Parts: sequence; structure tokens; C-alpha cells
Amino acid sequence: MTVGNVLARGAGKSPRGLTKRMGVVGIAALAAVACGSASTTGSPTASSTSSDLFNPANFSTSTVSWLGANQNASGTPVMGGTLKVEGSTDLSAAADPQAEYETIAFGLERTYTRQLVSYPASSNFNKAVSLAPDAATAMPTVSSDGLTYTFTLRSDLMWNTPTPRPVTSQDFARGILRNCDPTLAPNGNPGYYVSTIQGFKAFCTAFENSNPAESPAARATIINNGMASVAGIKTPDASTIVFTLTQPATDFDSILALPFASAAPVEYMKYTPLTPGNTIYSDGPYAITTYNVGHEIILTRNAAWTQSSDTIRHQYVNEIDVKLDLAGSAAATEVQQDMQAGTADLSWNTDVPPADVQGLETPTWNPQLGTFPAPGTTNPYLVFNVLSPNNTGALGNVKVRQALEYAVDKVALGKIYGGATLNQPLNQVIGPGAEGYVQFNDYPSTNSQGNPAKCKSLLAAAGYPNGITLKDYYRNSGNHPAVFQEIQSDFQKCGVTVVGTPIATGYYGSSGIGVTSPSGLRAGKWDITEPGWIPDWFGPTNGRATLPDILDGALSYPGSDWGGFDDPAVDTLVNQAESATSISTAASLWHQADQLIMKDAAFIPFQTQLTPLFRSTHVHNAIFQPFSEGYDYTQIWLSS
Amino acid sequence: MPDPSEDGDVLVRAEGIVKHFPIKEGIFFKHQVGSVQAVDNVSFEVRRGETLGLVGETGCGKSTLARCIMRLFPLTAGRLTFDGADLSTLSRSQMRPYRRGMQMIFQDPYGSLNSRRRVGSIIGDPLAIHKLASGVERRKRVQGLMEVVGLNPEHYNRFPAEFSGGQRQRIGVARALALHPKLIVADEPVSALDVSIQAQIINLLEDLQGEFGLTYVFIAHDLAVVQHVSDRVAVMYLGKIVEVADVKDLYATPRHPYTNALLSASVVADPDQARTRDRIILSGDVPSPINPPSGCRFHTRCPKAQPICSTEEPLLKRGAQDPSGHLAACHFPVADGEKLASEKATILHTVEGFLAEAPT
Amino acid sequence: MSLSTVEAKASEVPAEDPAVKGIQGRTPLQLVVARLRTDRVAIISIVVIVLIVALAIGAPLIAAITGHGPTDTNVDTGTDANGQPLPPGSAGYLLGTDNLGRDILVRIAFGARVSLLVGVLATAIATIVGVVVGLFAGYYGGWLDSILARIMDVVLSFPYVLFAIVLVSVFGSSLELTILVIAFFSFAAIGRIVRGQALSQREKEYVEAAHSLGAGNLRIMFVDILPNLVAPVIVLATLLIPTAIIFEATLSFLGLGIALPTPSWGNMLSDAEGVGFQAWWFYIFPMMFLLLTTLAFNLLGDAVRDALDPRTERIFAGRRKKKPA
Amino acid sequence: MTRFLIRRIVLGIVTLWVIITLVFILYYARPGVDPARELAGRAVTPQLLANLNKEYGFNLPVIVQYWNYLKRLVPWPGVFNLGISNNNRLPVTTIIAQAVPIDISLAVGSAVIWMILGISVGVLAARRPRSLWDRGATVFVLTGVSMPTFILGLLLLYVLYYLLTIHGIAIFPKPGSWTPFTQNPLEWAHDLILPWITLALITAATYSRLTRSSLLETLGEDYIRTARAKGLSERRVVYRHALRSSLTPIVTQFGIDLATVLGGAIITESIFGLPGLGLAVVQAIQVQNLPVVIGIVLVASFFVVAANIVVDALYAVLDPRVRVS
Repeated sequence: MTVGNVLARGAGKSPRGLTKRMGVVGIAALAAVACGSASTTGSPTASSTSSDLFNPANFSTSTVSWLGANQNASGTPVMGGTLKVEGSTDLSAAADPQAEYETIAFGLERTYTRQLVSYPASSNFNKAVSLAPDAATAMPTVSSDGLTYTFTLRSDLMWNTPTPRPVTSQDFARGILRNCDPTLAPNGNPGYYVSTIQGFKAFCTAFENSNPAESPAARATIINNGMASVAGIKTPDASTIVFTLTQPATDFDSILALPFASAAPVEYMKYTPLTPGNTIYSDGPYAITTYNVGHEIILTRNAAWTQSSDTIRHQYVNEIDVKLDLAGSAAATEVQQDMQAGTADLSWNTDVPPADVQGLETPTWNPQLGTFPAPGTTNPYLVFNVLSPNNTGALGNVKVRQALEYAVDKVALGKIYGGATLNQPLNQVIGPGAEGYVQFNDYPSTNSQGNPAKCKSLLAAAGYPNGITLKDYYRNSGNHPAVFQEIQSDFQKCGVTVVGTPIATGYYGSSGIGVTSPSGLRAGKWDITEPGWIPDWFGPTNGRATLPDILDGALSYPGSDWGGFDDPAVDTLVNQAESATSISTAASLWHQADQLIMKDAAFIPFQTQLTPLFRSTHVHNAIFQPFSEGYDYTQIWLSS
Repeated sequence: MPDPSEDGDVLVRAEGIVKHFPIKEGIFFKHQVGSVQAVDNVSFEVRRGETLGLVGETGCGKSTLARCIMRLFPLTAGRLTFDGADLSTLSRSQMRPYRRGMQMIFQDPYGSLNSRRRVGSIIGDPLAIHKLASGVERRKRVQGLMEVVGLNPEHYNRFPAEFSGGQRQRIGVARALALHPKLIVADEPVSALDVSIQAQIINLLEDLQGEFGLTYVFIAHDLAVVQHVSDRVAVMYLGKIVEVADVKDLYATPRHPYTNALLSASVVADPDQARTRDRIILSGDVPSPINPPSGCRFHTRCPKAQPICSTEEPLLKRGAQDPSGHLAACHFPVADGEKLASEKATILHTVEGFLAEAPT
Repeated sequence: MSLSTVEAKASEVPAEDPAVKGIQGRTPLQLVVARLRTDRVAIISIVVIVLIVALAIGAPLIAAITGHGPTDTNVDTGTDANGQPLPPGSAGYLLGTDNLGRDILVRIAFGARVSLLVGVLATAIATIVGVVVGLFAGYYGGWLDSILARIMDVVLSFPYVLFAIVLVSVFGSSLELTILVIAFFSFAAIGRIVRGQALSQREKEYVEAAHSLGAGNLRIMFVDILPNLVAPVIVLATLLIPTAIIFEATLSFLGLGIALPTPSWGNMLSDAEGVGFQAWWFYIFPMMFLLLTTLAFNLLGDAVRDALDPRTERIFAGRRKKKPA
Repeated sequence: MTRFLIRRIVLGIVTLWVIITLVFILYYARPGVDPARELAGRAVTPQLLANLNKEYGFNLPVIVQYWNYLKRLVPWPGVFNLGISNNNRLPVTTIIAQAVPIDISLAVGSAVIWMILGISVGVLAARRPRSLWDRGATVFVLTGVSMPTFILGLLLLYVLYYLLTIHGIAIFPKPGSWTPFTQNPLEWAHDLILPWITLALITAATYSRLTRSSLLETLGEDYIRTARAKGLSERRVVYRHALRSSLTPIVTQFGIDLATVLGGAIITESIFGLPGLGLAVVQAIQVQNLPVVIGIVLVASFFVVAANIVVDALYAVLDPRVRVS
């Protein structure tokens, strides 16, 4: 196995869900509001049925009143003030745009980084997931074979270096190449570029093998060589950047809209990445002026940025203060109370806590609360280790897996995450709002509450009349222990004993369930586990960010195909979808793959969730950004 | 030195017994910085059927010597034979079979009985340890022993705390008797008891000696008691035997100045004798056994000391006019009728005693 | 003197101390029981402990009566529409439900099993190990004592909660590990006391007497010396039980004790913290039972100490607190 | 005295060494452990593992790793190095330095309360043994000893913070509040009041017990009788003569308790969300951030060991008999 293989197709990409907002909340009052809309103007393959309430295609400000109410956008924007954000966790990679890989970071990065193309701020979901030019003057010129993308940079983009200077196409090239630096947090981000850009794979492999941790100079040399040698990234002049792809990719714009593709100034070559104290330069409306690791991040207006250079962001507030160190299990309560009291404006990473649910149901608070879709998110889901030798290899038997599909009470699981107003049972890999979503259900049960009797009889038919015993690795924090216990209880009704092992959240994905080869799975340390998945971007072209990572057996290890599922038919469909030239073709291919996977029962999906967000009364123009699953800091203005 | 010709009748023979207790010091790794010379080069013998009395002041090493005979700890040097067997270097487990032949009675009737165990099991202990009897058989034998020593066998299940001091000492005696030993070492068996009870116990011991043909080593600091029970008496001073003789000889004609001093200090029943006898008051304290005086250990306090006494150690030997078996370790033994004038000596030897003690 | 005179003397002997007759036949145990019976606090403590033991034993019965198993989640019927716990009295849940709709009463009853099991077993292991180590160290002395005493000192000067957490995080939480960890950090407390006592006991003449009888070291340690240490060991052990229960609850509260879904009072409170104070019943009931149990054991321990020997108080006054700050 | 001190210091170093070695074995040399794997994070590649092994030397022989690990713990500027947090690449020493002020604040404040409370309750009880005061003190002590820290903390939060706050009486600060002393001493005290009370109430029980028994013992001594006989007032006898000499065991306990809190009051900090060493270590354990866990374990152990030495030295000064043994 080569490193190149490992990196192929974003294999190592992290489920952002590991650190995202995972809520225990319920807002009963919202249940009735969202029905009635049957608009199908969004994603071409999105189906809409009366029960498919969580499909963003059914949302719009005109029909879903609380979206607008919560936005609080009326009036003239006021300049000034400090936006106070509170939470209980720090960024994980020193705010470095090529290393940060969490929803909270994606939200903050929007204030100090710019990409060639980006998502406009809009309360219309479909608009909010459709790309617009950002650092580029326009959307790229694409060659007729779909392989060459040419961008022209705006001339008025400036770095906030001591003497401001323009952002160049070389800065963007350098930024993309930095993704392969092994010193950066070992995330899966390079995979997107490895699998699309010509010559990137070889560059990445060499970089990975170089272990440049020893000296910044070595790193600079490698990257400079890469800027000259990688065939797929060319910078003929300071304002032009040309990408050449290995095969057509309908989602290449989306890949360039990721913060990983942000420009990186030449100063970044001087230091060892991720060392606290490294200056992070800004070409966005705000710049990090104070970063007290573990405690606080303060961003202030970037004087080098001009409103005229940016069609997406604004610079309404003077300062954004992010408090990171609220501690203890009561952190969520504190944040909520501070927002209600107006001493904090937004939550950084915590959810509206259940303790405050009743208070929130009163009309007083309702306008400050919004719930928003997270398309394609499947969190958590249950994955089978199909290579497990336990129970005489029962999980390798598709009939056993199909039987267990009936075991889970999806309504009960939804209640752990706040009940039916926020959670809707999901029966497939691709969730509503994601590319290739067509609603279907191969394993129906009454009210989606499971059918233990059917599970039992199918299990007996598969040759296990006395049930089986499964080992479950579950994370030791958040809702994960509750999910494990619910699964255990559900499986028990089907005659299946589940034995749990708690795994420290920090190494769940690495030495927990992550394995570097199929033999690791064959050791049978676990049979089932409940990871989560949030695609890196939303919208009509996010198929690559959803299904392949979860269940593409052709991926090499390590990957996010935790359970070792491998179906060549699925792999073929994935390959075809990724290189399809039309979005609608790709969407239908994704859907076919989805159907195959569900037939194989590699996976038990649980639910589609809404993200609940609260804001203080001071916050105006609170526009939800699906990309970061939070409010867009660059749109907010504050009333005193 | 004991005469080897009399060997046939000897039960215990000790030759050059030495017992030093090391003194260790050190912050982490202890090293020996000195030793307490509790018993130093002592030789004697105990004959079958006799009672050998052992007297001396507190701290003179009598109890240590008793424990040497019992082999309760390893000897530093010397040879100890019991009933013809050499016990000097036997290990703890090798000693076990010989323990049936030798038993001990302890001074403290409270401390020597385990207060948490019932009398029956205390007296039955030797039988259990040596696997001689168990169950009903053991109980029977224990109750028999209780009767022999004058205890009510019905009190088998009581705890020691429910008995008086004298009764407890009877328990100790019963325990010592359980194995039918040849030798009993009695370490001040009555000194912790009321005077009235003392007589009962001594009588009991004497009766048992006759009945079971026991040999006693009887340790006491009370000269009258020793005189009463012993056939022969050995006097100890600072880890050495300074004089040994038949009881009559010793009390009539003590040769060693220390023996004289001891006898003069003891309470004498006969008022006439008391009046006529001079009391010899020894000056100073007993020197430390850690750093004993050179030569004759008694020289620092001896009224008759001469320069040679501090340089040359006197051997235990028979005086010309003494019967065989009356041995004394003195360069200048006290002659018949000699009176030890103590006053002058007192002053002189107080100073010397002070000097001798100074280095410690 | 003849044997007849000995007998005659023997018959006189009891007259030496007529008071002896008064306490005839009462063993130390009987004395302790007699003293405990007059101690009202001790009686109440024993009643409480008996009730909690009954609760633990009767846990399956309670589960059968209510129809709710200790680990059966009833999210559908046992929580409200938002997945929040139900208050006491609702829908057949006498003490309410937890975040997964499980019956708090049933879980408390099964939690009592865990608490008592951990308390008693950990204490038993700690006591046995502590007694053996303490006896060997105190009886043999020398280098063995130096090593064992040093080990006990090191264990006692460990920041033990921290270390327990580290151990559990490395090896994964389980009932067995919890018991072992607690026993490990408790044995030294007993070991030190036993060592000190053994050090003084071995100088007693009865030990020499046993030696002179030919008793081996093991026999002397366990047959002769050990019975003399029973009183302090019993008292310490009684007081270690609540300490072990608290220790387990603390570990479980931190999510590092009894593995889910087995209910323990500590992990119930940990779950409660995730729900919030509005579900007060989820806090109050496990707290109440935990406090009641530890208090009862502590009161009983104090009473037993008084009954055994009021003078031992000094030992326990200085006893190391085994409670995490 | 010097010898005694040297001995204690060397023993302390040995204790620390044992702890350091145990931690090393647990985290780096335990069979089946793969530190590179745990460091690698979410996307493990063989190349990455190889790089990490090279960078951190995990592929070296265990004994060499152990030596390297020991070397960087030599407390010398430029040598001493606790490593870098896996989480945010901050030096562990920085993380500890940021947390320690909180622990110092916690320790100082609660120590004042527990000493005053504990000693006064103990004195009250000792002055009138078996009185109502004494019984009250016993109840206080037993409740304190039986009360797990997290229960008291949660109760205080529930009653004094939650219930009061939802009824509009927000007297006590919300959990997680922390103001540095240098910034605003009043705010500092206000923010810490509930954690202080929690720690103090739990700890004071031990001190009452110690004070009572120690004082009772001293009051029975001859020189106190002499003082009374001289006609000194009872107040003077108790406070000037007896109390002072009965403080020795209290000093011992105080040193250890203070050090324990300094090394991180794990439960208290977790409940009240105070970012001290205790909370930091719990959070680090949850995400398996080894350098931070190890760093804090070592620092906490150092505090405890150092306190043991100081206490022993103080004890020797206060009570010269100690030196002999």
C-alpha cells in the first residue's frame, strides 16, 4: 500500500461530527410550522413527500416563518460593538487554515480567510449552498473537456502584513500545497486535491515521506519546488491561477471553496506549523489579534480589508471575542444563560441545553431561536465490522445485518437528540439535501420504531436462533454513552447481546475504531460502533463529501470506511459519479450506490437532524451558514 | 572451665557463648557501628536433675543467656550442646525437634500469654505445633496439665484476662510441661508476682521437678529465692559469669568481690547476720555493655581493683581452698573472713567509673 | 510437696481474685455485641444497612413488580416529547425516569448492589492484603520491612484519585478494575496500622513463648499476633467500606468507574449532570441513598470502635481521609 | 536534623521516581500500547506512524526511551521539559502555569475556612466532651466524612445557585466563573465562594476529629493539670497551653491536604468548572492527551511528596521525639 493510495479520494477525511454541535434539545413548538411546503426547486434529485420535512428543498423564508423571525434582519446595519461568542473548546490546530477541520473553525475562518470561490450569505438554503466568486473576479473559466479551471484574482485583496501587500495567485498555490505538510494535523484534507489535481499525488507522497518537522527551511524548499513542479497548479502571473484536473469533477469548485484552499502568505514558510504564537495573517474583514490558547481568541477589524473588495462579507462589528474556556458539563447551561441575559451573543460550540427547553418554549424566546438543516449529515449511524470473526463471522452475513436493520428504534434514538422536532428517522446513507438524495426505505417498521420480532425471525433464518453477542466501541462523552445504551437495549429485544467498551473521544477514530489494514478489523476488537458523519460541504455537488468516505470499499486503509465494507459494484458507481460531467448524472449514480449499500445493510442510518441555534437579542442579521453550521459572523451587526 | 570428666551427667553444656546485638546506623544503608555485648564468652554446664540458679543485676545478660540456651536467636559465637546434641548453629526449623526437650517459663505472666487466645489453646499450643495431639485428645491432655499445675480444667475456654497473676503463671508452667521437656528455663518466673503467690509457684516448680525429673535453669535477681531453689548458682556481671558454685559454698564463701557486694545488699532473714555483715555499696552505675571496661569488667567498681584488673581478663578458676566446682573469675579473690572496706575504694572508683564511661 | 498439696493449692487459687467470676464466659465478641446493643445509633445504622442490603437483594423483585429492567430503555414511554426525563409518580415510575426513560427506583436498587459489592469486596481485599503486608513487614522487620513500609508510604503519598483516574483510563473501566483500584489505594492504610501493631506485638513475651515452643514464623504471625490486631482491623475495615463506596461513586461520577449500562449511584449522578437540574429527581434520589449508606457505615464503624475499645480513637482520628477533593 | 531531612528528601525523590516510572510504563511501555498510534490522531498512515516513531523515538528500545524520558525531567532550566500538548501544541509547562493560580486560590481560601471551622468545632467538642456540643460536632464530622465531594458540590450548586437563580435571587456566581485575584480581589472571592465551601466543609470534618482527640489527650496531661492548679483561667489553659501543643497532628494533616488541593481538586474543579489542574487532567484524560496527563500527574505528585517532606520536617521541629526514630 502506498501513501498515494492512502490519500486517494479524501480517504482520511475526518468526520467533522466528532467535534460538532451534537444536541440534546427539543423545541416542541416548532413542530407544526415546517409543513406545507412542497417546493422542489432545489436539488434535481431531491424528492419531497409530506413526511420529508427535513429536506431543505422544502424550506424557504416565505413558508418557514421562524427562519426569518430568527434572522432579525430588519433595520439598517449598525457599525461597531463587540460580538461575544462563548464556548467550551479551543480550536484544534492553532487557527491554521490548512489544518483546522471542525465546524467551529470553518465558521471563524470565514472572517480571516478568503477562498477563490465561496458561499454567499443567504437565508435561502439553496442560495446559501451555491458558490459565488470570492477572491476571484468571477467563477472560473472551465475548458470544454472539464479539465482546466482558470481563475483571475481580484487586485484589491490585501494581506494584513505590517506593510499590507496584495494577495497573489502564488499565495493560493502555496496554500493548497501546504495541505500535504505532514507536520500539520494529520487530517484527510489533502485527499480532495490528490484525487483531482494533476501531479499533486506525487508531490504529496514525497512531502509525506520527507518528515520536514526538523526544519522550516526544508519545508519551504519542498513547497517552492512544488509550486514550480506540480503540473496541475500553474500561476502564469500574480493574478492568474490555472488548475488542471486528472479527470472531470463537477464538484471542483466546492473543493476550492474549502478553507484548506485558502491563500497562505510566504511568511508561513518561516515557522513550524501549529506552534502557538505563530501569526495567522488575514485577507478577510477580521484578523486574529489575540490568541490566548485554551482561553480566548479576539479578532478585530482588519484595516487592510476593504468592503469594496468583498462581495460576500461585511465588517459591521468592531471586534469578535471568542471565549473558549467555559468548563464542566454545565458549560452549555452557562452559555445559554449568558445569551438569554445578553452578556454573550452566540454560542461557540455548545447546544441549547435541555434545562432551558421549557423556558425556550415560551414566546419570549422563540424569535431568538432557529433550527437549521444539515443536509447529508448522518449522525450518528451504526456501522458493522463486516470482517469481524466473532460469532463465527455472523456480521459478514448480509442476512444477519439485514435482520439487525429492524432492531433499532429510531424514534427513541431521536429522543436522545431532542425528540421529533429536531430529528427525523433516516433510512439510507444519503440524507435529505445532499447530492443523490431520493427517499426510500428497505427496512420499514411501524413509526420507524423497529420490529424486534422480525429481527428475531430473520436472525433465526440466517442461522442464529439463539442470537449473537456483539462488541460495541462507543465514545465516552456527549450523547454517545446514551446512544450505546439505547442500542444495547434495542438489540437485546432481538436476542442480541451488546457488550460496550468506552473509548476516549480523542482517540476513537485513531487507535479506537480506526485501523490501518483489514487485518485490524479481522482481529474483531469491535463488531459495531456508532460514528457520525458530516459532509465537508453541502449543496448539489457534495456526493464526494458524503458517501465515498463512509462506505467505499475500494478506499485503502485508513479511511472512514470503518467497518471494512467492500462492494465492487458500489466502487464502480462512486468512480463514475465522481468523474461524471453533469450534476444530474452524478446525482443518479450516487442514488444507485446508496440503494446498493442499503441492500447490503452495511450500515444502520438513524436520523436526520436539525441544528438548533440561539442568539442574544443584540444580534441582528443572523444568517445561518450551512457550511459551518452556525451563524455567519461576517453578516452580523449588533444593536446596543 | 568445666571439668570434662563429669560429662556423663551434663544436660546442657555451654562453651564460650557470645551474644552481641549489633547497633546499626545510617541514613539509607545501615552499617554496624557497634554492638551490645550482652553475653560475652560464657561457659557453664547444667547437670541432669539439678537446678542451676542464675543471678545478677538487671541488664547483666541473664535473660539473654537464658534465650541463648533456648536458642531463641542465633549465637554470635560459642558452642552449645543439649543432651549431647550440638545446637550452636542449627536453624530455626532444625531446632524444632529439640524444642520438645527444652521449655521456658517467662517472667511476665501477662505478656507471655496471648490475651486473645483461650487458655486451652495456649496450653495446647505445643501439642498442636509438634502435632502430638489434636481434637478431643488434645483437650484431654490439656485439662490433665491444668490439673497438674493446679488449675480448674473447666476453665479450659477462658481467656487469660479472666485469671489472676498466679493462675496465669500456672498456665505458663502447664504450657512448658506439655511436651514433657527435660529442661525448663525459668526466666524470673516469680518476680512479677506478689510475695505470697511467689511461694506457691516455687513450690509448684519444686514439686514438678521431683515428679517429672526436670532440670531447671532458674533465673532471678532475688538471691533468697535463688538460694532456696538452686543446687548450684552462677553469678553474672555485665555479660560474664564471674562466679559459679554449689549454693552452700557460694552463699558461705563468696570469692568474687561482686558476689560479695550482691550478697551484702540482699535482704537477710537473720537479723544477727544482718547486723554483723558490712554492706558493700558499689559506686557508680553498671558500665554500658556497648563499651564494657577492659580487663576485668568489674574493675571500675571493684573495691579491690589493681592495675592488672584493667588490663588482664581474669579466668574463671577454682581457688586453692575451694571445693571443686567453685569457680571465680577474679585476680584477687576474697579470702575467708576478709572484709571489704568500701569507703576509700568508693571515691577512687567513682572517678574511674566515670572515666570508663566517658567515651560512650 | 506432693500432688495432693498441689491440688489443694489449686482449689484455693480462684480465691485470689473473686472479681474474676463476674465476667466469666463472656468472650470479647459477646462483649462487643452487648455494648452495641445498648447503642441506639448503632442499632439505627444497622437497620439502615440491613434495609439497603434488602433493597439490593430485592432489586430483581422490584424490577419484576414495576416491569422495568435496570437497563431497559423506555425512551418512548419514559420520556417526554423532547426526550426529557419524567418526574416521580408519572406513568408508573415511582421515583421518575432518567434520560433514557429508565426507572430510577429500579436503577437505584441495582445500584445498591454495585455499591455494596464494591464497598465490601474492595475492603475485604484491602484488608487481607493490608494485614498480610503489614504483618510481614512488622514481624520480620529488617530489609523486608524497609521495602514494604516504603511501598506503603509511596502508595499513601500518591495523589490517589488522580492515579485511580489514570489507571482506569488506561485499562478501561470495569467493576473488577474499580474494585482492584480501590483496594490498591486502601490496603496501605490498613497495612500501616497492622505493621505498627505487629512491630509492638512481636516484642511481646507471648511471641517469644510461641517461638520457644517451636512455632514457625507463619504460625506466630497468623495464630498468635493476628488475633491481637483484630480490633483495630475490624474498625478500620468498617470505616473503609463507606470510603470505598464513595471512591467508586466518585470514579463512576467521572465516567471512569462501573461500565455502562450497569447502574451505580455514581454513574446515575453523572448521567443526571448531563440532563440538568430541572430533573431534580434524577439527582436527589441517588444522592440520598449514597449519603444514607455511607453515613450508616460510618456511624456503625464509630460505634464498633467504641464497643471494641474506646481507647483506639486516636488511631482513627489520624486516619487518612480517602476522599477526593 | 540534617540527616533526617536528607533522608526524607531522598525518600521523596524515590517516591517521585516510582511514580514517574509507573506513569512511563502505563503510557509508553505497557504491553500492547502504541503511543505513536495514539498521537497520530484521526487519519493514521503507516508513513505518519513511521515519522512519529522517528520524531518521538518510540521505536527505540524501551530502556533508551525510559532514559530519554527521565532525562528531560531533570529540574534544570533548559533541560526540564514536560512536552507539548497534543491538543493545542502549547508546552505542558505553560498549561500547568496557567492552571496553578486557580489551584492556589482554591487551596488558600478553602484552607482558611476549613482550619477555622474544623479547629473551632473540634475545640468546642473537646472542651465539653459528651455534651450537646460534642454530639453536634460528631454529627458534623460524620456527615463530612460520609459526604462525597461531588454530592456536596452538586447540592450547593442546586440549592444556592440553581434554585436561587431561577427564583431571581442570583447571589452566587454561575459555575465556571473565575476572576484572577490581581484583577479584582472581591470578584475573585465571590467567584470562588461555593468551591471554597465545598472543599472546606468536606475537609473540616477531619480537622474537628483530629483537634478533638488531640486536645482531649493534651488536656489530660500533667502539665495542664498544673496549669489549672496554678489558677489559670480555663480559656487560657485551653487556648494558650493545650491547643498549641495539640496542633502537631493537625499540621501534618494540613500539609498533605493543602498539597492535594494544590495538585488539583479534581471533583470540585469539575463540578464548578474551574480551569485548574484537576479539570485540566480530567479533560486531558477524556481525549487521551498524554503529555498533559503525565505532566499534571507529575506536578501533583511533586506537591504531595514535597508537602510530606515539609510536614515531616515541621513535625520534627515541633516534636523532637520524631527525630530519634
